[in-house]
Amino acid sequence: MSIYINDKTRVLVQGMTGNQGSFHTGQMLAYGTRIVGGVSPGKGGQSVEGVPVYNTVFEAVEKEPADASILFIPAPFAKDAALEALAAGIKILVLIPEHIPLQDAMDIMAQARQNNAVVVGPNTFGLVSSGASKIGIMPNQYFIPGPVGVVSRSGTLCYEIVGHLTENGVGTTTVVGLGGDRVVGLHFIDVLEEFEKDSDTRAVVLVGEIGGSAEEEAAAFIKSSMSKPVIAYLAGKSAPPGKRMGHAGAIIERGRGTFESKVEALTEAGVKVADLPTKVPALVKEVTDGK
Amino acid sequence: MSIYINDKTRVLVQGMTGNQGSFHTGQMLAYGTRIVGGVSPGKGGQSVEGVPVYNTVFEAVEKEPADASILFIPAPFAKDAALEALAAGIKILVLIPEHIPLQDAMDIMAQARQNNAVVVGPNTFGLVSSGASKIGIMPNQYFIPGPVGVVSRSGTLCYEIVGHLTENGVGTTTVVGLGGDRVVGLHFIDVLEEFEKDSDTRAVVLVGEIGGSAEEEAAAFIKSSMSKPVIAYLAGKSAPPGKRMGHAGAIIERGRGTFESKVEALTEAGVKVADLPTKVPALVKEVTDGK
Amino acid sequence: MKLYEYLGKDLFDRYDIPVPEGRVVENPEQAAEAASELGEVVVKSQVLTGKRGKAGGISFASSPEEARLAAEKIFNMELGGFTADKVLVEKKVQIEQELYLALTVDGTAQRPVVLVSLDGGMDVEDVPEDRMIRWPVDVTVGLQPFMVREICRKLGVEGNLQKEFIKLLPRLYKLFREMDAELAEINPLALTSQGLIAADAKVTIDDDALYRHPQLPRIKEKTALELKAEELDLAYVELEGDIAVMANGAGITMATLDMVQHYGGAPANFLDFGGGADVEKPSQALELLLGTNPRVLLINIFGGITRCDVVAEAFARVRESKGIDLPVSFRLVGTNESEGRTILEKAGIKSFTSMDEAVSHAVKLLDAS
Amino acid sequence: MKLYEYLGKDLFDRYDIPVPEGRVVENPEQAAEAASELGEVVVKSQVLTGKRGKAGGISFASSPEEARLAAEKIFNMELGGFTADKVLVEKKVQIEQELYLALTVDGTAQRPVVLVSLDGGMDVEDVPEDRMIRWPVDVTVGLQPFMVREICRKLGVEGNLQKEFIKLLPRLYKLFREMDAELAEINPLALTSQGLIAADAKVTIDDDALYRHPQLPRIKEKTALELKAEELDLAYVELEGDIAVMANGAGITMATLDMVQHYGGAPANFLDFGGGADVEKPSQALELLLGTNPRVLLINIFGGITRCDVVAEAFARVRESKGIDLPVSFRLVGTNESEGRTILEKAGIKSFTSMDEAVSHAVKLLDAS
Repeated sequence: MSIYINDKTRVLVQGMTGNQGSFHTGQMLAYGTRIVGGVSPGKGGQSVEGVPVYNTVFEAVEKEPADASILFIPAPFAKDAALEALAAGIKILVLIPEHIPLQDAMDIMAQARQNNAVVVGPNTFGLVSSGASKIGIMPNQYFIPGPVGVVSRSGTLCYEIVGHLTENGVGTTTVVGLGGDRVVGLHFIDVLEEFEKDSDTRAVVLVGEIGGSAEEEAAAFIKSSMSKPVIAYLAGKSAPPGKRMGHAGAIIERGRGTFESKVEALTEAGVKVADLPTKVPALVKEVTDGK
Repeated sequence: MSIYINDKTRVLVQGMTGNQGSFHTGQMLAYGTRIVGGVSPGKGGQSVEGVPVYNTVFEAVEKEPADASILFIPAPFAKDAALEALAAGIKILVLIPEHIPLQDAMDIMAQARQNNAVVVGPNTFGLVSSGASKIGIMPNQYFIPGPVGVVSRSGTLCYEIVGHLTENGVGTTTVVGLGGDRVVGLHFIDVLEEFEKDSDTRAVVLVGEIGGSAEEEAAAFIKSSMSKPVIAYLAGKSAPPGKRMGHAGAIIERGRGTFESKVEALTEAGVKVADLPTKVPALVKEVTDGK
Repeated sequence: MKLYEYLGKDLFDRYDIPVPEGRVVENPEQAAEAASELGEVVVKSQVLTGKRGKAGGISFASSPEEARLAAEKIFNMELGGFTADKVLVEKKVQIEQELYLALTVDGTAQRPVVLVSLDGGMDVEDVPEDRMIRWPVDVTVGLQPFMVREICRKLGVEGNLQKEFIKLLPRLYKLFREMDAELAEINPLALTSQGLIAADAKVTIDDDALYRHPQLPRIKEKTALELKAEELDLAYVELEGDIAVMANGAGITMATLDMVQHYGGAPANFLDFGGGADVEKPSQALELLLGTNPRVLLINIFGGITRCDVVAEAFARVRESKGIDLPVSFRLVGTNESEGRTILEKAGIKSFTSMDEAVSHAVKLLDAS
Repeated sequence: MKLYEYLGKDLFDRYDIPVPEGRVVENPEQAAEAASELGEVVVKSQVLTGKRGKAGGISFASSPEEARLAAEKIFNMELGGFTADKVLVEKKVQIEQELYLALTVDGTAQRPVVLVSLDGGMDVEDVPEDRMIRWPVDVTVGLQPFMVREICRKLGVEGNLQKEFIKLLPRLYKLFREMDAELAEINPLALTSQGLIAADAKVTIDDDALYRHPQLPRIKEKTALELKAEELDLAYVELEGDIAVMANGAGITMATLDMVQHYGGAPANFLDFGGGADVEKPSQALELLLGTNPRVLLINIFGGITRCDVVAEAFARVRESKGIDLPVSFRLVGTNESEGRTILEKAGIKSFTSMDEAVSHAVKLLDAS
């Protein structure tokens, strides 16, 4: 089982003819994703990995209805492509690009709210319904079906942890990358709420990091509204205060959003916080074994 | 019975302390309208006809929840007041002012669509649920309960016709003024759809005029989707082509929207078209008597 | 308010919409001078009437002397009842294809709508529906490049022309929104080797939003009476008959004219004085009507926001100050009806409660006069 | 990109937000000259560090000579590691009250948020929540006057000050949106007898949107290495330890540093080279790291969008061209892992599959070196 997407989800790839777009179209198809079309303005009529390419999203959905779209579009043009997808009725939008201007991201989110669409990202690896459908750029081999839902702010760190789970024979229901930007579509609590409702998810792994208040908000939600066990790992324990560490969100400001405040909030909500990525599988097994 | 509003509808008056606002607050109260508050920035703490005045719509609805708001606000400030009402959760907005800029009207309608709110007007006399609630500026004495729904593009002409009905002992369920501007919230077909659903409405009177294509669209709707009898009166038979007659909509353009095309479309849809306002009651009685 | 072509093109230029190089001139000599700078030119009458080209208001000239003669002819020409004060002399553009582009208001959709056709030029009204693309724009989204690409797909346009449209359309949309236009039309939109150029400009500014644009000149192409009416915020149109009509509300005024005709009369005008609780408005409306020397006066008041007593008061006042001696048929019902009737009775004026009676009485008065 | 106060105030001025009259000067003599024109002045160091006032970077002067001396002192002063190239000399404003106003991004609401307080000035961080009004703005609606009235109601503000806010806030919002600001802060916003004046300006422009603002100067207050890294689009921060760390992704880089510390080591830097399929990026990142002369190099790659073979290729290439002789601990898994491992093996480099092993090996290498 899964949240947001499943093996029936019909997916478009915007920017399919580019380097990244064509490579990951191949990877997603290999994973089993049901890709129904690609969009690259001016490249209509071509095909990538046997999938037809259209000039506009409207043209694509006229030919093949689609539920979701993943964008491999350079940041300056991403807003236009995202608005196009929303206007054409796409309800799940996965924004891979980084460096999308903040004001553009806010414009995209405003339209997504109006259209009741879910936006994953920007600056995300996407999401995967393990064994069923991958709409993203994560390496295929680590995402095997199992009882654990994973939600993460960072990409590679999430692969690391899912890799450890896989090595230990623990598969995943759905893995969602929220994206590393200051304005993103989904937050921890949105995804936790879905996992709580998903009958196949028996435990959740939350991968957070310093900066912002998303982990503290997640802790409050877990305390008030979650019955399923949550395991967390947080990056940034060793980060010096005030240094900017890549993600715009990962800035320690005014003493809020520190490693300590997050660990405290989560622990207080009953979440077990692993002190190394390698220790996550054991904690997961503790709460899922015998259940 | 009624559509859109009833005797439980809680009404705010924006611009209550002005000349028009205070006069019509009195008139509406006399009719029985449940006015729960007024809004006039800078006049908070005053009262009009015993109704408390607040500085902002948010303040008003904090004190007294409201469903509808009627605006007596000068055109240049009407957009701001309308957006305020929508932001504060008002679901029925009656825009009395004329001369609201077109671009402002389009901005208001865009927000109303997002908020699933009904906008009556601008440049309307409002609407009245006969005997229960009047949110508008029409003279009280002509609007008595009865079996006929009335929808009109023009104001005084509508009073004229409702007046004739009343003289002939025929009352109304709801009377709706669409408003005379080029961009208005409700169109004939929206209101016809509601009348069709309203169990107390046994016949509908449509008061149209030359210009635009609203009557032709209404005719198509009546033909396809209405079971109840519709009587129409149309103004502008004697209008010379191309002369602008007050309402921005009432221009005969390119041969479309003529008196003849509208009469033809309505007649073809089974609507009886009265050739004088005075002849409406007899036609209404024909279709309602004995039913 | 319709803008003259040269003013529309000034706006286009301000919004980076390409227009031909040109000069606005006020006499034939200046036209010759402009042509000596610009080379081959087109000389265009600056009047607001349509079909200006078919009526001879546009000439080509390949020398300053030709331009002088063309301008002279145009300055002396009457077009749709108006003569031009100004003439636009523009560098002639080598047009490969005439396209059509407009932004206007779609009342049903409650949105701005883009209209684009590859078949621009004189007879654009006759372009079949499937070759005239309409795209309503959600104002909360704005006109985005993807919409233009989609319009281009429907038109079968690709490559450079698509790029030109992607640049041009958002600029026209911005003008339309920011300048409170009701219509911003380019016909023909000229496809040239240098890209798209607006060969004409029809821009209408929303009268209700003019206050936001103090920098725009106020253009008035109306009769003196209509100008006066506009100044007083009255909706007034001159007609051919003898019965002056005054009512409150456009719909009922139209219905009153219809009824005058029904009873065999002919209205002298359409005058909707709107409404309101102010005595000035109906007084001014009455004074304006009296200035037209009608044979009969028909007043039809159904009070709502308008109060009967206020209109009666206005009538009594004007009657006393100006002396009304023509026959009057007065209908008065609605808000404060009895107060109004009392005022009229004091002034010795009989009034009707029925519109039918008042109108048929007016026609009888005319026949008797 | 943070803007110097004077550049922020230039923007304010362009958006009709009142600022004190002032001059930007580059030496004490110019400061004296400015003061002779302006009268009583305040002399402000143009550095990007916070707490400039408390650190002595702001002085008042009531004569040109005093201004000269104040500027001299400020030009020689180090503030947060930087010295000022420019000083702003401004006419002194008679402040009745210090208010606070800012626009920034509310990530949770995904909207711009207005922050307003009547308790502006130095210690605004300590203002209690109920005296700091937050109003998230729906971008499809924009900042409308009614929102300002509502903010004013919550602040208990009426009359003239409310009118001033209704003028000012939409202008700051417009600047925030159009200029791609992440932050547009006025603290203090000075209430004077002439109305509201922006006594300070803290404007940060979104780096990702700088390409839309070619007219803005590019401001760089970073170390040479950080500048180089920025140029290469690498996220690089200098730290105090000896183990150079390079990884792909901010989260995993942070986690790598955490693990280095966990095993008793100390990282020399944070370097996230991002990802991508290009061999240039990791090559440049490696070259940059080698330039810092670390004692041990730790590379942690979990391939996703980044391909293992590309990073291995980059490493082999740089190793050959630059000659890497320091101890290396390399971890490599993910996309094209086996191709990558083959390249490393050919180059005689052993690699790990486990992050734990690679990190603890790096710490051991340090201890051994």
